[in-house]
Amino acid sequence: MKFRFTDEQRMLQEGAERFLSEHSPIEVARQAAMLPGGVDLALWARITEELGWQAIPVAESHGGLGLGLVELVVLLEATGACLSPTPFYATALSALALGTVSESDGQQHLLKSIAEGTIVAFAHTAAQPEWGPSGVAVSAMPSGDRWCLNGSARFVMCGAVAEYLLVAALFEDQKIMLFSVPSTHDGLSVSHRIALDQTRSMADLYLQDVVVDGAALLAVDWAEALANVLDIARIMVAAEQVGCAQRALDMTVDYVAERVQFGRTIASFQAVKHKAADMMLKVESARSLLYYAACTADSWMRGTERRGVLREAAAMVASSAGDTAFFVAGTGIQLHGGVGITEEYDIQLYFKRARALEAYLGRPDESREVIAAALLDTSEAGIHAA
Amino acid sequence: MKFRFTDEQRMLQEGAERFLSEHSPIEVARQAAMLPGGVDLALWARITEELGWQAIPVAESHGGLGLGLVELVVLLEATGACLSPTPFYATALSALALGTVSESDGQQHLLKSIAEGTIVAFAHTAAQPEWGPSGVAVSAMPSGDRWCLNGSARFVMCGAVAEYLLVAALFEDQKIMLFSVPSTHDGLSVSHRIALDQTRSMADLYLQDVVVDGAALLAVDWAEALANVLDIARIMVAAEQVGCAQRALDMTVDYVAERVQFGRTIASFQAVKHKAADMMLKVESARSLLYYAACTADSWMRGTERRGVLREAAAMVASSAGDTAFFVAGTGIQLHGGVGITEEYDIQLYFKRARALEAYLGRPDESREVIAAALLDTSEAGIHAA
Amino acid sequence: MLLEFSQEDERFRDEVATWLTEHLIGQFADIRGRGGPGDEHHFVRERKAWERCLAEGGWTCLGWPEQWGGRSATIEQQVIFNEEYARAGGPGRLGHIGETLTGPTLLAFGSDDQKRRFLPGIRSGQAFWCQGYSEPSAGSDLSNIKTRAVWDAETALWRFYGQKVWTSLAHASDFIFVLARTDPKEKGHRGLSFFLLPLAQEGIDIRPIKQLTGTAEFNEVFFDGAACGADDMVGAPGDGWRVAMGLLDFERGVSTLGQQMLFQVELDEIICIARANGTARQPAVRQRIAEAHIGLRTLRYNSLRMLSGGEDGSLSREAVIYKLAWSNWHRNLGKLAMDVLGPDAELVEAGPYELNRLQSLFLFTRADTIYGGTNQIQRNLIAERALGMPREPRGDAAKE
Amino acid sequence: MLLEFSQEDERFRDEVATWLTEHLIGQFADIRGRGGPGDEHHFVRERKAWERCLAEGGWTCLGWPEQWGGRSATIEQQVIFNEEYARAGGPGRLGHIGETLTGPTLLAFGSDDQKRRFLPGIRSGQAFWCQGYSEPSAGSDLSNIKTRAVWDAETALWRFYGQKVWTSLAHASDFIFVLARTDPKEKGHRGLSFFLLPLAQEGIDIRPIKQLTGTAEFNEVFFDGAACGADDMVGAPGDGWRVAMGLLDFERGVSTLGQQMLFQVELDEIICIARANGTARQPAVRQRIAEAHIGLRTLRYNSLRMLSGGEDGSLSREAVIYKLAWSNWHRNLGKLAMDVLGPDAELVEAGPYELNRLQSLFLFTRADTIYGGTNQIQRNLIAERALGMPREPRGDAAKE
Repeated sequence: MKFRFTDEQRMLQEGAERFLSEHSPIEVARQAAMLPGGVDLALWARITEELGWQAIPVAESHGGLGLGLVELVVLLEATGACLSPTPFYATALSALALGTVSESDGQQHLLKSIAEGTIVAFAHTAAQPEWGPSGVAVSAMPSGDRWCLNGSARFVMCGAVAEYLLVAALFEDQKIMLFSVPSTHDGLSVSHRIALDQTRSMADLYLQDVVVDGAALLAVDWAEALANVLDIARIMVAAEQVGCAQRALDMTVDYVAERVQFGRTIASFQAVKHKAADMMLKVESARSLLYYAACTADSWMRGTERRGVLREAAAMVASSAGDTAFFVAGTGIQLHGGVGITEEYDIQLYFKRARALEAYLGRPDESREVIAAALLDTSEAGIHAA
Repeated sequence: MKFRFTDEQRMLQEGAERFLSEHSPIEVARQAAMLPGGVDLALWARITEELGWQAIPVAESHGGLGLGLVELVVLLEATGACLSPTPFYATALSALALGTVSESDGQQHLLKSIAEGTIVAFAHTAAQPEWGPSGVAVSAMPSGDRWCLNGSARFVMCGAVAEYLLVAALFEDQKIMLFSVPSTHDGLSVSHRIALDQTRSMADLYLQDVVVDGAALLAVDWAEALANVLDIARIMVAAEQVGCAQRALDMTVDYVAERVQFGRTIASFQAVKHKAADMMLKVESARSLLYYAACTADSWMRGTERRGVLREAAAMVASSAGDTAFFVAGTGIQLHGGVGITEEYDIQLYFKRARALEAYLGRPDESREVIAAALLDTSEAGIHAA
Repeated sequence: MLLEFSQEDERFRDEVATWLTEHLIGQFADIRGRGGPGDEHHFVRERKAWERCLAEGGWTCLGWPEQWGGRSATIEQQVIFNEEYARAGGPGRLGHIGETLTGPTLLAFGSDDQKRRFLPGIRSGQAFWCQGYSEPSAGSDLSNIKTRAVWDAETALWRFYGQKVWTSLAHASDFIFVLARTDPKEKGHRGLSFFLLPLAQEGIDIRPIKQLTGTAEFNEVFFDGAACGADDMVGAPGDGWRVAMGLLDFERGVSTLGQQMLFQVELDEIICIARANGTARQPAVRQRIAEAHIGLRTLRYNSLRMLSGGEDGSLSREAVIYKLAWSNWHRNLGKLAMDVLGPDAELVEAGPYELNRLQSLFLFTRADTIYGGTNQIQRNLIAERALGMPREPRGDAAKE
Repeated sequence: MLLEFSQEDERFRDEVATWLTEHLIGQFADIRGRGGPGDEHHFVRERKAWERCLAEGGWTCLGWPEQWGGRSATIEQQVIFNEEYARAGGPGRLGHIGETLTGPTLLAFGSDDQKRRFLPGIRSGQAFWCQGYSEPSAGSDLSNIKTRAVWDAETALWRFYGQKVWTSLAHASDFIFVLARTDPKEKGHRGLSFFLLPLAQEGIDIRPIKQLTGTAEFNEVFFDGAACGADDMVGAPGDGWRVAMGLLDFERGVSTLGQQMLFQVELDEIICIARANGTARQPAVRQRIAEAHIGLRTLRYNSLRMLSGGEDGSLSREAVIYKLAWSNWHRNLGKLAMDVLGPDAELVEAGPYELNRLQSLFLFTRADTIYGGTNQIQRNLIAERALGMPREPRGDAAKE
């Protein structure tokens, strides 16, 4: 039992923090918001070439590093802290999704491309009525030996800068399938959206009679796998939330140490100190659940942990990290006082990010309901037996 | 528009506070907890003889004063602040319940008795599955021209010291009826219960083949009236909660002004001041809703306000006052520090009372669900039109 | 206890409602519901025209004495006017600082000459005011003011040097009242004086402050030699703190009920969306909507108690709770709006950053718990003024 | 990152579990699960016998060096012992103050003579200790200690005058360690010394403090001439504060996982009741049960990080969050228990005031956020120690 990073993981973390503090200061995020697609492709190129993060979640057999969720979480905490405008989350999630489908030429090609730096975005839902498999709003119709796709997939991270899109689609209103579609494909329109969190790259996809080869079909009966991928995604989002919250806490502690009112630095007022203490308690708590969830996801991917345990871990950290980031960034604005709501100060960017991530893939109370159902509605106390 | 007490109401309040501070200090509540039935009958005798509070909710035609909920609320705030061990709430509620039934000899007799100081307790539910009409667990069976009652009615305020009990009973699993039963009646067993809040008088009633005359039947088809009486009861409970919370706040502010740590009165620490500020905000907010609800209940009793508006007012103040009293008394213990959890200090008595009242007649979240249903589930926005 | 208004008051209500219905048309139809908090920068020209129209109808400065063009209106009438104004969708008032702050200050502390020179412009909707209190290092700690007013004997004028900040409506105003240090040897509350300055002069620079919403409602106001005359000081030199604090007492809360009607419109919109998109069936959302409803009604009855005066059973010294209560309620409403809107709340309708009303509500309400006294300052005030708890020790940090 | 324990550790776990199963029988079957917080006053005699049984099995003082009868056990082994002890229903430890506080203090600061005199009794389950820190005017502000130790040259003894309070287990203990002022001219941290006193002597009066639960687990300890020898002072005169603060650092958190297993038993009971009585279908209860579950798991992973040492990715200086986290979690659990129990929670089973386990949980957990440092003090500590924020200015009120 060593619930701490290995030396390699610590080096990965330190390297990421060093790189990002040099190459991804907050100005980079602010500037990327002005770029088409909202992504800093130069920064991404540098990451892929110098650091090779894109290869982390790709199996060694496909040209990747074959590392796990703990390593991804280490990096996503660091990118989350910088609001780093790269497609790292998007491509890593796509790689993990591709890891769940059977070997095929198409799958191999995509994984290899990802390991080489190609951007592949994951497009799974229109988020109506919800973020899970039942929210899929693209239909797949067979058309000879080809498939015809129609519908929409929304809130696609980095969709507008992706070369390929992984699109979940519904066949005969029942089965979920997974397709790969090049972003330039006929009938596919990818529309970059400005988000309330301006520093986040988001796109909507509209598919009108998008006809693809049979080889584009990567998986059938993919509903359960999609649910699993989304649980992994929730853990990845939580890592960004923990990074975001930690930075918001740090910048707030720094600010209140400088700000003087009533002849005292406001950091000396209990009202300020106690809020900061609550912020830290929440951040560290979310972080503990995050590392547990990452370990659990790795065990699940190795086949040594049950699917229910992954689901529980993802729901726990989604609930905790979602509430935490929103509380911490919101309190951060409050403790900044007047300047906290100005465009000039950075804390508002973290607040917007915290809000965006809290709502992404399900709200914290929805995650708690997942836990409650497992504890209260099963015939056996499902979670606890784990 | 004068949302403040009339001169008469203010005099009533001042008189009550003067009387209670002299005759109902906290020691009286502590001592009453040791008495059989948990009520200070000498104090009650003094109140009935010198102040005549028991006559307030009884119509003038029945020998009472015919005053309304605002006056009751004024007095219940005062008794709530002293945890005064009297059957004032119980008899006032019985009088109001009797006010909803048609004139009959039995009804007139009971109202007249109440106005003269007789204790009549209201026994309406076994609180399973809930506090409303569906929780009634006494059945009424006709037996010639008499009625036979069986079952239980629990959590009856001051039941063990009552001369008469008003018992709600279910006829043919559908209709709710109201009976009066003398406490000494054959087959009726009244058992005083020690409550977690030791200063509160509570009894369970068990009825085994309690055969009463037809005259004991005071009302049939009484379900809707019972719901209305319970809404009135919630407003009365809220008055006790506001009184309890105000006193808990006052004693906490007094304590922290005296207690010195780190060379300062702890009242000078922001962590303490800000908690006290939150306590006051909540108390005043609950009080505002309380006076609104009392005015609404009076309008409803005069027939100038709709039943739905009464229900909304009761649910609003039950939610607010319930949360408030629990928060304020709990925070009061916290700000007392170590002595707060000793039997010797009084704040723990207020905490127990706050808990008892919060759960009585429904939890705050259940009250909020009443509001939500009215706002969200009706075809028209029911509440808002009010 | 009486919640209903008198028949006379209800007749007054009809009169107000009728006038507003008849006048919020034509050129003014477009500005219905515009220009409130979060929207202050819009339709300034049109809203100034509307102020003049209001003034002609006799609907500005209701509470002022008749001598100065007011109606000496009762609290009830002022409440009713504010309620009906909000109900009719009256645009955000540009004249309210002059009407509710400058006016009462001059009536209480001003010279006859000052009243004659400044009150009519406010009453007629011709002269607009903004307030110059906060500074970068005097936010929560207002007494730490550094803006200097220096007597220039040569020109016989006071000259101003320094900076004010968070000045709402400065870009739309004609005058500013300024709290400035006239005695550089004094610190804290002492040595401050209260001045009335025209904004359109040399030595004043107004710069908008861009907010997290992308819009700019607040301003910085820089003074570098701007001037006013000796007769533009209210009270005597060194009286500034007393005048400024007196001014804070003038806010009698008559506008709170109007504010609450705007809140009700927002809550109704959220409820409407929740019913339409099914979030109304989610238990957590239901609890929060119920809480919002209860909270808004609480604000209403708090206000009515406060306005009903200081006798027992009413809020009076406790009036200090209002700011803390409404701002936190409103901030929570902003969050609720986002959660009810669902995923679409995350996307902006149009570039560069065109927020819809509820998105703007969500972001802008983060300011509610900060400006006009932060949550922290409000809790200090409640603890000290209403509960009589001791003040926080002041520090003596040199660093500013 | 590795969450699993090693095979060797798992073998150790089996050994502990087997021993406990084989020994928590017969006379000890009745005290399974008894004597924890809220139940400290029960079965004292039986629990002392159990301590001797544990000691004979070699299960006391695992972390002590072998020289003093310990096993020099690793953190993992200590964690495992505590987990298995809790899982087996081991009764509340009467020896834990001696084992985890007195022992490590003597090992770090004590003389060889003191070690020889006191450690064996602790190790063998024969000598029980309680701690004499808090006083009526030294609660949160521990340095304000007024108990005096006066050197009596005639008898060559230190004599004690004053009062300690909140002394848990004093009535069941043989010894008390006392922080007392030896230099009456000094104030605050200075002039304090640390002593070891037998309780069974003239001049010591132990009075139980009755709590809101009707039971009494804490005591007041009055000193009026009680004595100890010169060789019963730990460290030098005036070293008391340093020794006492060092002692606070010995709590390495190995017992936290055992504590959490007791919490899990409580939560499981609540879940079981909720499923049985239908409250498990209420949305608000569901959210709270889920929160409790998540919160308890959070405590677990916080502890594991803390115990895994100081490298990156782990909690270390941040360990100060644990008290704030568990106490508030537990207090919330007490409230949840009551709401799940429903109306019956309000009634006591038997007179005079016999609480069931969950009622006792509800009331007693109000103390959790107070003793051992209030929520307020914990937040100060986190802000100052972990976040490096400035200390609160000390006052100089004469009044005490």
